[in-house]
Amino acid sequence: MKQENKKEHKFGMVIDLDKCTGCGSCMVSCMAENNVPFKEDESNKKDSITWMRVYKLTNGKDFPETEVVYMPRPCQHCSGKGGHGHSPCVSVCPATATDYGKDTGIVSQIYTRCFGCRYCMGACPYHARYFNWWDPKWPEGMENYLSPNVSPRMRGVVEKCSFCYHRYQLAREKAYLEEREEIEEMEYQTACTTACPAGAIVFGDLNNPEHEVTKIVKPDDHPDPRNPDVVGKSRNPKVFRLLERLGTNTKVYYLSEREWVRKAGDNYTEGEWETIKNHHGKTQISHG
Amino acid sequence: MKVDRRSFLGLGIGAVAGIAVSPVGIKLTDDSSILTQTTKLWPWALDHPPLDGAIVYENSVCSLCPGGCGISVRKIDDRPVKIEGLADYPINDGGACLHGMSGLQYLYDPARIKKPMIKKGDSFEEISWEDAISLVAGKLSDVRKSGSPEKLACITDKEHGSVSGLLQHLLKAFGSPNFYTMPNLESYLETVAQQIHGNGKTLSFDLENSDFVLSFGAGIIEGWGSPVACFKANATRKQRHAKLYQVEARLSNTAANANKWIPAVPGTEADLALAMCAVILNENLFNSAATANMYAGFSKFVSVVQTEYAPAKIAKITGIKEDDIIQIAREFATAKMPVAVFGKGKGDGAQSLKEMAAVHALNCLVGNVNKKGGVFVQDKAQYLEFPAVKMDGIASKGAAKARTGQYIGQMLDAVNASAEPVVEALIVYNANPCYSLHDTRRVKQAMSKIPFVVSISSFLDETAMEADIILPCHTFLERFEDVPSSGGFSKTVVGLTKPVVNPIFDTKNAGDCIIEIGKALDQAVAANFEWENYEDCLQAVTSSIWDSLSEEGYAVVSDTIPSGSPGVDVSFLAQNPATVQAQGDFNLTLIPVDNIRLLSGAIAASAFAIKTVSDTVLTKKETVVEINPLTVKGLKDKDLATLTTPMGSANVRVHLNEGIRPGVIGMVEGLGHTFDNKYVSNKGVNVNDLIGQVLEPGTGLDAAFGIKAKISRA
Amino acid sequence: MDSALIPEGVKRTSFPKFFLGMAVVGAVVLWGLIAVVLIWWKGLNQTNMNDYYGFALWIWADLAVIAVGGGAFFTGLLKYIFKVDELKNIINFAVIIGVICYSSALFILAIDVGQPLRSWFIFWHANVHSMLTEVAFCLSCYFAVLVIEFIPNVLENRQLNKVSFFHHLAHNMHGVMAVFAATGAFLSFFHQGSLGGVAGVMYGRPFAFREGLLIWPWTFFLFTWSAAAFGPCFTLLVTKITEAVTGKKLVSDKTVHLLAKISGWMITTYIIAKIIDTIYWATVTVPASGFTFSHFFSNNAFYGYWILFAEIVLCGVVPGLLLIYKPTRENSNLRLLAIILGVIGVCLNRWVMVLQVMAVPVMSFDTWALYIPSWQEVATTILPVAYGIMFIALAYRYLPVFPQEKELNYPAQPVVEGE
Amino acid sequence: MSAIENKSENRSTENAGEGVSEDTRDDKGLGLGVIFFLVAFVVCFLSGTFLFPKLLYSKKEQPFNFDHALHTSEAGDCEACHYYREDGTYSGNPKLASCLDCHSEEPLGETEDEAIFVEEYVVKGKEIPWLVYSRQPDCVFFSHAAHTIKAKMDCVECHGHIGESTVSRPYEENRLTGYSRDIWGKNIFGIKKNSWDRMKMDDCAECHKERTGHQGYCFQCHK
Repeated sequence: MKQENKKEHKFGMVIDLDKCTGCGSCMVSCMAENNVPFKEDESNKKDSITWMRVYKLTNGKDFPETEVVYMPRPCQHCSGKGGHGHSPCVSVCPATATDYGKDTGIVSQIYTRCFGCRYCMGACPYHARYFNWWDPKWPEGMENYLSPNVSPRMRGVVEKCSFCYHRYQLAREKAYLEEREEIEEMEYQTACTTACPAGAIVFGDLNNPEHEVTKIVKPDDHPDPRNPDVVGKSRNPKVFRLLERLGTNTKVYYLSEREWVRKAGDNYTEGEWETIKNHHGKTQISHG
Repeated sequence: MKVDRRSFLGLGIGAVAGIAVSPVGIKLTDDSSILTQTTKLWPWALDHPPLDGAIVYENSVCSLCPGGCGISVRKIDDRPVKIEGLADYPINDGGACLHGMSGLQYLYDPARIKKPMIKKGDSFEEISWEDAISLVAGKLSDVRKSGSPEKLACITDKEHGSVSGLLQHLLKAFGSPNFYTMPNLESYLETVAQQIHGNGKTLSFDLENSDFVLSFGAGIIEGWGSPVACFKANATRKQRHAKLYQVEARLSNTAANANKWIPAVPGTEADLALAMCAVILNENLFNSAATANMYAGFSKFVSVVQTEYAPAKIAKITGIKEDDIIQIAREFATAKMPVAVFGKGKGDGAQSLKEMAAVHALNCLVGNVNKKGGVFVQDKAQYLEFPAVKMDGIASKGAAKARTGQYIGQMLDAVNASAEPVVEALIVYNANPCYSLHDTRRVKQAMSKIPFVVSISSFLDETAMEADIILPCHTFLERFEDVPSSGGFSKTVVGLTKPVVNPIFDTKNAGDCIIEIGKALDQAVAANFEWENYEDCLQAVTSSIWDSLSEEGYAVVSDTIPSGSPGVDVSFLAQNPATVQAQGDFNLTLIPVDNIRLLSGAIAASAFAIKTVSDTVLTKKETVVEINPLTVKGLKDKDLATLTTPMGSANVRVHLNEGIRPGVIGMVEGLGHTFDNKYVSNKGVNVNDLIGQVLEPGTGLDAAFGIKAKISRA
Repeated sequence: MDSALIPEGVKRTSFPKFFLGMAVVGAVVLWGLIAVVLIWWKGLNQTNMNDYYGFALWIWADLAVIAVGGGAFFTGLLKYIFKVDELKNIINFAVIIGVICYSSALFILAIDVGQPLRSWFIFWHANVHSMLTEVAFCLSCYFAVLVIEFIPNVLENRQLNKVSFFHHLAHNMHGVMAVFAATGAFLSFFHQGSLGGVAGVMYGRPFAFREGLLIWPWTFFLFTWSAAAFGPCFTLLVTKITEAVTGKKLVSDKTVHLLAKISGWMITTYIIAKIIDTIYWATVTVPASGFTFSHFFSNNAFYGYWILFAEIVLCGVVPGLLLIYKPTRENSNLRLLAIILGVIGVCLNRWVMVLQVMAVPVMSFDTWALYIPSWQEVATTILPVAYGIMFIALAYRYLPVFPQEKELNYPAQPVVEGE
Repeated sequence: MSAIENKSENRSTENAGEGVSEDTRDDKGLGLGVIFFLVAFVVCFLSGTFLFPKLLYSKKEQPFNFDHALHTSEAGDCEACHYYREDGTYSGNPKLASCLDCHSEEPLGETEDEAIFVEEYVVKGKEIPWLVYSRQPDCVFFSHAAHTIKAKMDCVECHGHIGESTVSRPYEENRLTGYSRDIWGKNIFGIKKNSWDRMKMDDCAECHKERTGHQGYCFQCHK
């Protein structure tokens, strides 16, 4: 019977920043899918709950050399230093309200367990965690559109992107019924992925070589010789991760042809980028 | 027995110990733990968790914008919970925009009108549907009886579709030529096609196949045309190695995503396009087979372009280097499948015919007309078959009269200019002219001068508030409607919007409102409304495609490249029409900015959409304007400033941004609503309050691309 | 009026004057309590905290009071374990300050959480890997120990002590106090340390993150050490203030000099360790994640190198040296300067390790997040100060806190009952 | 503190004589104290064990009696009514429409319950507001398919022999939490003899640990 957790998945995504248009579909799809509340004034982005947030990055150059790129940022689902599941946020939660699912690689958040100490938010450098500063309230009647698959949150707890875990659950229900061992790649896709009109987001199991995301990212499971905390570095020279050098080992990868965009993904001391930029995973794969 | 202190102590300790070894402690602790997690006690949670049930999906078509995307509505039993793009739908194939996905918020929008309402003094009172319809019919009958049926006018969003068709049917039967639409991309395409290729034609662009898109401000990923289709076309560009060059004064999302940003001075796009024509002609880069088709005005066009639009001269006007103009023109002309696209922003704002024709002239010169990856010239989609209108004498007389104005702007001007009411009654459906047209004060003034305004609307928006009677209609999730694709999409697809939920309030389908009004009018008019209801009508008028519509949910009317090379008449451009200038004499130019996350047409953005709007666009209750740091000395980022145009002034925040041409101020469209929805309204200013109408000489189009302005620290 | 409660052989101010003073401080407490009610009723939206600034003013206050309350455990450790008998003259007061600081700290934690009614989940569903769990456990246990340490002093109230049970209880508790002191020291070592660990383990925040020993980052040890070093400074400072307010000499110079000397050496050794830590962090840890040292102190309106200088040199090295050098230590003005600087120094350190951590941008496209606390936050942060004043005033008036008070103030006079 | 210590020591030596006489009084008091202790202990323990659950839970009757045994003999096994939908989700209690597959406005039997069912629900087209004994808290996701199809568990393992019951026992609702008593279990100490006696998270974890080697991750059961 010991089979349920035999197969380990590592769900992750790669977002093509050259395709992303900054349209915001992913943000709204996420909010509608996950019962995210809204309030009268959402213009202060530091207290506005958007599990998926689209950042606007500029290359800092003067007119007309200015360039802009949009960067969607869901929870990065860090697997922590060395990929052992000690995400920055998971290990600090005093009440076990968040954990790292080793079967999926997804970082959970249990709203009914959370008591709102916000330590996880402090520990997350991506600002992917949000606090319910206010009572979530819907205009009269609008609570009728809330989905039963995601618990609505209450005031005073932290929430964040779950990689639409409920969709994984629903896909598995179907697979169980049909007595299939595995779910298909397309059976479990996050709400942001399916919504993206540009097809910029590719989601799947990074442990499954057949999945598109793995084909694009080509993760190197060996520790990075330059920094043993880093695992899963992409072998694709156009792919990077946010703050990879901290050893958070995120499972959200980004793809861009533009060098300045790739450089913006992390911090580099002066001149360091030039020596580091061509370093991609252990085995260099030639790339057309 | 002597009860002393020790006995009490024993009693106490015994009681505590007894309770301690009983299950009370552990049970109560556990229950308290659960209690604090439930929604039972606290005001900070929902009363009831969302009910679970069977998941069902229903397909429909979104009609929030002209895009016409297929949607899949996920329901839990009877309750819709999520809208997503419909896979394999010919327009959007699975993708969806943020507005469509927030569609459920419109169902329960706080500004929804729940019952028919009549204006009493300054406020509205609810009335019954029977009273409302008979009241409207009574007023309209009076207009008709007065012998001037042409004094009934009608404003809606578009010319196509059966509801618009019903309105036109009603006007014709009634006897009025005064049918108006809000400015929209489809009608601009038809205007240009008519000017250059002749009557009954329209244009579309094969963006998904073109290898070189030269866009003159068309916000291809800002909501231009059929937004999701454009997103998809743009997304495949990377694989197809296709290029996108964007001419635009600011670094819009489209410009940012493009291979090249050409930041021309706003309002000089026509000059730039004609200069490129000059380069193509000078360097013999044109397609001679194509130019052979140019039957009218070609030689004059050539000489005008070569003398008046020499790249060196135009470089000074547009701010684009001569070399760049030449280089881009060469790249365009030598590309395999080039296409030049017009229609600034979402394409539904003010446009100049000169500019649109000049851009299209580029297409005609390189000859990529009716070819893959180019521009398609085809007949207007005619899938509706309304029965011929039976007109009585009054109707024939009225319908033969001249329209009150050529376009909606002139009609409103005529109303304002005349002491006598030139329009006695007005029906507005799916349009918000009091918000969306330039110089909204003028529009509201005209509304108040029209004695009887009927609004058929789901929301109490700016225009509905000006109405005398409001007939509340279903939202797109509660109604049937045919939705023709439009806005330059290369295929012609008609989708069927279907109700996915029972009406939440006491509303009707807009089509039923019109049919019921028609039936309630005098017999001569009523005879034209023999359908039982709108569904019956819809089925009848779409009979040619109904089977496909009802079975597939959509019908593809045409998806092939039109054959033949249409004739080209460039005589309009050959006259070298004047370029429209911005109104006023301040030093800076204010331009409206279209943002995909906002809506500026008949429907306002939802709470979710507003939530996604950047803080560099909206901060608290203030619109944030973009200006280049070089534009005004002494202004700092986030400063509060006063922006003044000839139309008035407004307080705004400043966002210093290198992504905009110096001398230009960018202000977003879609803010500054004033109706009753705190999540959406009373945020920022409506840019249309600050920009006035400027009519293009000769064409009568409102072509105000912006307005002169000044800005200073508040 | 309340003369029967006042310890034997000492004078206290008149009751109306005392009452007036208490009323003034009580008003401040009331203001704080109003803010607390608002926060509990309406939620944390009453603060100016946000998703970037999830830790704010009162968390700093929390860490600061725990740090300065460290005088209690360290003095206890010296007195009961290392048998520095001289410190018996100040241990009562150190314990009282400890009780105030730790009760305030627990109270602040109770208003800080979003779901106060679930705050006990930290025990019920504890995650033993979290530094905060360690903090909560040790903090609560140590607070219990402090209360136990304080009880004998309460029982020595003139009226309570007349009850023979209380009298004996107080006596017997004194006998076992060493056990509690040892427990307290052990618990303190852990919770002071884990408070440092709270910041140090956040490897997503390069400004806070420190390498360390086994599971404990260096900040773990630095926090414990600094609390032991600066805690006595705070004890001395409060003693000095109490002496100034009462106009009496309450602790002999000998005791003060001894504690100052110990504090001085602790500060000096701590600051050396802190300097080494800072240099290692700046030259090894920080560049490894791609940051430069200057990143943390530039491009914003508030945080500059000044804060580093103030914390380490002005409020670290200076007081350390002033207190280890006998002439400056025994000069009452310079000693006062040193202990004031010391208290500021440790508070600054806690500020930096909590608030600056939240302010520093980590992603290359992020910006500094500065915030200004709301009045509710200010009121709830001042509340413990006012509460502490009331607590000390009551304890001083009704309990024999300072064993030396009689001999230092009324050496030859016959005992006079207070009014 | 030494001054006070000294003082205390002095006093205790002074009172030494008194202490002895107190001790002799203690013996009698202690005896009575023990009796009081025992009485209080027993009373409190018993009320904590027997009275407390009565206070904690309120009893509610089902809308009408449901005879599971009869239905299983007529309609087949559990899945005849508690079936899986096509997407693998579990349908829970049948909707009225399912009942109408067999029932109609013509009563199928002569019981009073059948009469209530027909008159109150079938005729009025109203769903039956069953009180679900095993309803889990709102934050819980439970996959029936994972258990009965994948892991091939029997319904009885968690639900006991409810399928053989002929009467619907009263539903006991926890006054504090609003949840069913079946979650904690009938035994107020939380002791279980059978696998279906309790349905708390710990019980899930215990079984998971035993059968899969891991107690499971939060998201497996929480939403």
